[in-house]
Amino acid sequence: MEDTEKTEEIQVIAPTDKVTDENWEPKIIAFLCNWCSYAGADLAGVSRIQYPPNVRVVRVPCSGRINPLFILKSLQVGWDSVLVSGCHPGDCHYISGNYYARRKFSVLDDLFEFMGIDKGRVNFSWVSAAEGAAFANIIEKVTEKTRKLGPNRLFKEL
Amino acid sequence: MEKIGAVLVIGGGIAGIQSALDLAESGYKVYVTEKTTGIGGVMAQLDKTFPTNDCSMCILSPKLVEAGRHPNIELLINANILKLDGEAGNFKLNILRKALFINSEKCTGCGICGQECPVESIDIYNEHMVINSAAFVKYPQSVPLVFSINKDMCIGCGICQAVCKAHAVEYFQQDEEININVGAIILAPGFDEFDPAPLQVYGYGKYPNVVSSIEFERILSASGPYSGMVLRPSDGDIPEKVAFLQCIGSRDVHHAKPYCSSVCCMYTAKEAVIAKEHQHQVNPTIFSMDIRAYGKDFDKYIIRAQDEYGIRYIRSRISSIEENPRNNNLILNYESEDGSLISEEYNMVVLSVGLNPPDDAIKLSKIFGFELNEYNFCKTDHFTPSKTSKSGIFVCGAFAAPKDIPESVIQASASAAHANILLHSARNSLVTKKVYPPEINVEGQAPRIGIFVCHCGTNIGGYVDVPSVVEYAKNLENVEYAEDNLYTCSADTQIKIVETIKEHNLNRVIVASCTPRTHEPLFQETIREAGLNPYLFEMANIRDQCSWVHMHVPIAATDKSKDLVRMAVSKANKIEPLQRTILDMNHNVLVIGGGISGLSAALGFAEQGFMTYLVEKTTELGGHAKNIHASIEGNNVQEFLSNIIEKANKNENLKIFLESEIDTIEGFVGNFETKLKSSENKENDEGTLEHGIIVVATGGEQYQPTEYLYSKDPRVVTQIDFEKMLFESKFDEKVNKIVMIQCIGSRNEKNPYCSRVCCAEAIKNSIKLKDLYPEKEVIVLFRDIRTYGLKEKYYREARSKGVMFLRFEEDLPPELEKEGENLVIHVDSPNIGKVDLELDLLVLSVGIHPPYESNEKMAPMLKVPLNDDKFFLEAHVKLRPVDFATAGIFVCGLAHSPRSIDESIMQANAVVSRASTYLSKDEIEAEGIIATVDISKCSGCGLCIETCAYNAITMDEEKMVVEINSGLCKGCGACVSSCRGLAIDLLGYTDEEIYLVINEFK
Amino acid sequence: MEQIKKSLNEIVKSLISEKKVEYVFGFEEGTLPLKSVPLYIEKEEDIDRMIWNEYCNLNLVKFLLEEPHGKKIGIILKNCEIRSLIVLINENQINREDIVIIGVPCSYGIIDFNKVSKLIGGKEFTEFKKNGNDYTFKGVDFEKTIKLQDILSNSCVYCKDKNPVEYDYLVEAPIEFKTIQEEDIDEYLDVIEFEKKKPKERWEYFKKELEKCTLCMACRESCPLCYCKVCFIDSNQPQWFDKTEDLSEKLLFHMTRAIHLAGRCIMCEACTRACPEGINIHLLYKKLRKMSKDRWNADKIELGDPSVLGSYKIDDPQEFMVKED
Amino acid sequence: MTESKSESEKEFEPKILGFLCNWCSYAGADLAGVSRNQYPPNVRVIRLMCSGRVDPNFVIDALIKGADGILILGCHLGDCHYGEGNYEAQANYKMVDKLLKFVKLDNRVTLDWVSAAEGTYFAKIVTDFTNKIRSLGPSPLSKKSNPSIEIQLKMKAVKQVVYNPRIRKLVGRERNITLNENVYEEIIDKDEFDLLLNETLEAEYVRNQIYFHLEESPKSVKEISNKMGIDKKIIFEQLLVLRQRSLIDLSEIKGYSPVYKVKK
Repeated sequence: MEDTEKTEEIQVIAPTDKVTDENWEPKIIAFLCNWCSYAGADLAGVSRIQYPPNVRVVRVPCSGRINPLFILKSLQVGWDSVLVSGCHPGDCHYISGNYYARRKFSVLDDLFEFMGIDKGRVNFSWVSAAEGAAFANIIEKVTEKTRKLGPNRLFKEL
Repeated sequence: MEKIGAVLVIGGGIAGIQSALDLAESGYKVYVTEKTTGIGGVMAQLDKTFPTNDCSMCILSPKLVEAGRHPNIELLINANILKLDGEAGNFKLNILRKALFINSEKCTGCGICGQECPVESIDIYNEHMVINSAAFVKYPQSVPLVFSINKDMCIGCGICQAVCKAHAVEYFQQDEEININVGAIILAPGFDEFDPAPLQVYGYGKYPNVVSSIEFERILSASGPYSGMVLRPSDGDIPEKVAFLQCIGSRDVHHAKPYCSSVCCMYTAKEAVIAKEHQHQVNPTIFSMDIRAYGKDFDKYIIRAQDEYGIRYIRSRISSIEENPRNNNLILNYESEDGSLISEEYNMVVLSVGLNPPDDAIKLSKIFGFELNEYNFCKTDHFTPSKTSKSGIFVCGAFAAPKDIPESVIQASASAAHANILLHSARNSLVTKKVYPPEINVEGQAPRIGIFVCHCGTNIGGYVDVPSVVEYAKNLENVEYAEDNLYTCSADTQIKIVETIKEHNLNRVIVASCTPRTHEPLFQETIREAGLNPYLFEMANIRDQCSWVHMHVPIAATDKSKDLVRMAVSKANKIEPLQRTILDMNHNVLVIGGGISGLSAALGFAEQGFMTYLVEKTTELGGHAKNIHASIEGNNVQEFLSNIIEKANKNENLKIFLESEIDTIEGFVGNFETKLKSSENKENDEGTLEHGIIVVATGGEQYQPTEYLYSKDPRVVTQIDFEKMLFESKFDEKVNKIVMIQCIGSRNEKNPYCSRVCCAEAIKNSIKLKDLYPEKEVIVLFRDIRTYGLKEKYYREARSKGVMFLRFEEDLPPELEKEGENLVIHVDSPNIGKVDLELDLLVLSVGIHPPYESNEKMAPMLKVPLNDDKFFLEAHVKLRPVDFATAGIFVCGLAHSPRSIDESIMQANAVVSRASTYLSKDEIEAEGIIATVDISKCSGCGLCIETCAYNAITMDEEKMVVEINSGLCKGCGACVSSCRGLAIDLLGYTDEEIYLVINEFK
Repeated sequence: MEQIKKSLNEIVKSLISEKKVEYVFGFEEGTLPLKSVPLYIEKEEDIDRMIWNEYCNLNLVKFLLEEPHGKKIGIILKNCEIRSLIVLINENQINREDIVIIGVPCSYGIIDFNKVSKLIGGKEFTEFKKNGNDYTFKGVDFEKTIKLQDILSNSCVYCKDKNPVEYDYLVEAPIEFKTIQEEDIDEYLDVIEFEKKKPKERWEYFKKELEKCTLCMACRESCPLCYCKVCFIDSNQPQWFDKTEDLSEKLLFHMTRAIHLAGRCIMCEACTRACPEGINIHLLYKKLRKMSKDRWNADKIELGDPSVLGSYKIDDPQEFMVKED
Repeated sequence: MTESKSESEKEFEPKILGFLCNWCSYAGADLAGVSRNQYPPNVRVIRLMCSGRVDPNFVIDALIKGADGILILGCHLGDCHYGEGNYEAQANYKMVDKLLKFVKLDNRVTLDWVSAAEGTYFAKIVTDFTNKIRSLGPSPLSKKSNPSIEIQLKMKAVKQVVYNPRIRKLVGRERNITLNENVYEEIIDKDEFDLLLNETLEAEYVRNQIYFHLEESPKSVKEISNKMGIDKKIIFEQLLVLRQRSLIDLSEIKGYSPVYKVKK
């Protein structure tokens, strides 16, 4: 079933330089910690779990490495949304990096909420090295959410 | 006789891996043989681990990868031992490597063979619950990631050979015999799960909804057959009522499994909790006899399971299960504690199966010539718990007795310590340090980037337009060269990469292929051979993140690949060579505490020739063990103690400081300086001790009871007092009725933990009494009898000798009353209701608690944490049980948590091995990826110090700026992102590099 | 006020005469009406120039940051300023032992000149008169009387802790001080009210307000907690900010600054008062303090406290995380 | 032949498709013609170079389009013009036959051998087969029968099975591994192979059915089981395989039953 579909299905992706509303595809930047979430993405790969092709991954050692400025800057330069993912609480390879990360993320989250900025563009999650399907599922969710929000003009057409 | 600086480890489970890593890091060549085709053992099958609910694979896989790529470790998979010759220090082995039919040198682990294989077979890793192919890999994260053919299933169609672009399939591969020469052998063959099928009463194998606990573990796993949903096999529905039956194949004399399997109580609680977490509809009930939550923080877990997750515990042993054929539900009939008969219907039943010796235990013992014990576990001595009966052969993990992961890891290191002690003269003799060409100085050079894009057979090339990615890459900034390869990781491509770097003068290299988590070290190695610093390398993961997951949208997958390559180029333009800092390593050791743990550890170091300072605050060595006469197994503790003290006193490398305490400790791993403080009546002439390692063996204290008229009535004593009476013939023969009360000062609000040893103490003393005076009456009042592991035997012995056991509930403790001169105890037992017991002697089983004051003082001095109960808290509960997060500091014995003498010795030995990974080196090489601080920007606010889990950052009080100790930094970057002034950066993942990658939005 | 002045004089005098400190930081009358400037009191005769009133509205703690460590300095502070001092001590910027805190209980609070300016139509006043709570401002072509309550800094309106929490000397205050402003007003009322608005309104509000920002850095300069050697906005390698007129630059700056102040802001509102464009930027920081309280129960400011972003609890709330279905 | 409007009231006239190889069977038919051998007019012949050319999906497609019977004729074993093409035809037919048993259409397809010299035999085969089909009545898939949704879905599932490359490879190698030798230079027992093939076909067929049922609308194990009349345990096991292959996904949980949907 799967192999025949491969050749039958043709998908056209919008040229990346000119974005119009009709052919727009969300582009999402994902910061993944090396030890859990990146490994979870690898497992999704090895298990051939299909998910939307809209995410570009940036590998960092730990979710604790992620400065909120990375997230804000990503939105400013035009990424349609940002996904940040680390180890589940307790699983951090560096003992506590994800706990500090969680505090920073909640600040950012509340700030967005308070300023009335759509929070859908900033997504935080925990994905373990054993959660390939969960990773794919979260990518699907975030992509769908971003698609509904439309192109990121948050900091563009102010 | 010449000693061989190599060690063979049998078994690639967590214990075997830990031994191998310890020894490989301590300068020995290590061979690991593994029966199956991948290392990881049972831990790789687990979903979560108790009591922290850590994700098993998350914490295990870095160790697997490390073992897989360690230059001193050679993995021999699918291998069996045929023959052993020689003796301790110089063994010769004959090993059979069974054919895999796929050349593991050539196999890239791409998995196309498995996909194309027409045979649907079963998946052993997933406990037969889903299908797999005849050409298979054990599990997706397996190390080594090589496929093999299950010859029994294979029909020999030849398709896999046709589709394998790496030409790795070799149908005529033969079994191969190899010979190796090692100095020591470590047995870590693990355990087999008890097979409940022959016990027909539980209907396992007959009723679909009766599963074993290991199957349930796979059900819970996100990568398991049900994707982590709790479903029942008969119809895929969520089972509301799930019954867990404990002690299946444990504590069961009828089925020749009389011992306790040690881990089932906890893993069952964990499985119940996780099931509830995964599916809120599930309501677990656990049927158990005793709840044996004896380990560190275990009881808290059980309490949480009951209070927070609403897990129901019923004290009963189920005798049989029937199926309701209408709905495949299961009917459980049982007798409740008060004797009434109850019948309940459950949607699913999980059998908590026990741990059996491995099926090849007898074979192993014959080949190697070591003895097994009565249950076919490996026989060990109480005081040398990791040595087999044969010299030079050591044992660890569940093969010595059923045990959990941290205890296995402890014993793994302990057995490695024995190998260290045996072979230290041959250390570094068989490990070869690879010589690389001198590094090319690329400073000031403009980046010249070379890109290698991998087809991975058809794994990438079949979905991503690789040539177009190459063309695209050629036009990116500073890209000098780009090409595509069928397999970029193959041996011939490595040669090609080296040549290309030279030919085109490349100074940055990017490989666009698979995941850097497994392949980055390989390519870094390659570019080092071309004279480039290994950090001048980047990877774009276009397989795991593009071709494999966007198979149906090839154009999008190609676009994404281009983006990932562009982002990698962007980062590569800024990457700089990184140097690993070299720190001096002082080879002296400071051991704090002169009890059995401290003594054992100190001797382990001294016997390897390391100068060891042993600091004891009292006037004599021996610690708590001075009060213990015998172990429950009947071993003479005093004799052992005096032997070990004599050995310590005689050893030239061991310097003992009695009546001394630590005044100050400064420095870090390899470079500590300590000042001692002696008690008033002793002169201090020691000055400053310089050492590279610290061992905390500060012990525990006995709880001083205030309850039950203790110290008010002479007829109320502690177990230690009672033991003294019995063993020193001071027992008053007029005493006829003895009552013991367990859990005094343990498992209560103040000390919520179990003190672990008191049940065995009570039973040991009861048996001793019965042996001396069979007519005396002993009643033990208990909450749970926790004679875990092989100690269960003595619980049975006590009962057979007439010792009575009566259970009480925590909220209805026995009450002692003085009626005139007589002592009467009122008990309200769930078994028999209220009874009054007259007694002549009341023995209190008092618990162990940490020395609160001294621990509170010591912890900040060492910059190491305490847990809620004020015991020292190790770096990782499961996999780093004797390490602290701060490098170079270790913990063992009661300082860690309550434990018995053999367990303390094991931990002390483990510390020796862990510390030897440092001590074996003249200098320690720190990580290249570390944080650095720009002091011109640092305002000294100290936020980074707070966020550092490794105490790598300190404040320069003079300049009021921080300093980062590159030897302690692990490179997580938590400090970097918290610095408001952007004064810290993380080499290898700098702000600028990430900024540029972010800016690659197009 | 007189009683305070008297008590203050005595304390300062004893500190100077007994050489307990090298000097005391206080205020003197500025050259413009209703303006105070900092005063270094080194000699007893300087004490006569010292003033203490509702327009002593600079945070003197900011000046302490310039002083070298190891120098004993006295400083006259209200509680809001003491809070900032505590944070700075916790963050190693100031040694507690170097500082002699003269704590002054606060009455109504201090005047926000942005409010004054608004009420007099942005005109400049050259004279003013005070009669009880009535303040009369006179300029070239106008005269206007305003009630004190209407020109008090918002921080003072919502202030709940008017009595110093940390001090070496406590100025004696009249008994009625304790009864002033004890109305039951939620200290986060403005945040709560703002939160009730629709997201779009909130966004429009910030857009409109921040449009006015010129990145003049007055908020940063006035903030007692801004002491970085190089501010992130000025960083190069990478140059996170172009500092263009683009609104997104301003948004990013203010959001990042807010994150830097999360759980640290001591609610003195100096930023808002300092803003030449009258942007109530303090609202953001106040929101994050409220959040620290709600989320982590971390809104107390005490000596030796861990910082909010440098600590954690294992069970910190995480309802905002995306979960798989 | 002229058709009259009232034909449906008369005896049912089946529509039969004949795949004939060029070298033997077609020549046999020619001989029947030359010899004026009479046989019923129901067969429409498609000439192919070899019976090995008859792809299983030709047969399935023809049935889906409403053919009442299919006749595949090739050279006698050993006589193939191309060597072993008719053995291929045999292997393919075996698979098709096994599959059609699932939908009870197996008796509408026949494979036989006719040589160029067997004109009479050709006529007999056609006559017998036409009579047999006539007695069976119209195919449940023909327009006359107004095919039910169930049978259409089942056929769709069958069609997917024959498209499955794993199964095609398996069938393709059957002769080699059961008659000559496999890659290990061993011979696999024919029964053992048949068992494997049967299991594989059935599993794939069940999975495809489940998939198409879910394509219609999301369903639970119980709902699929009711629709297909197959035990819940089997349905659940095959659902897991589909999920593992990332073809279906969880849709929601209704009470205690997970509901699945196909993945887009």
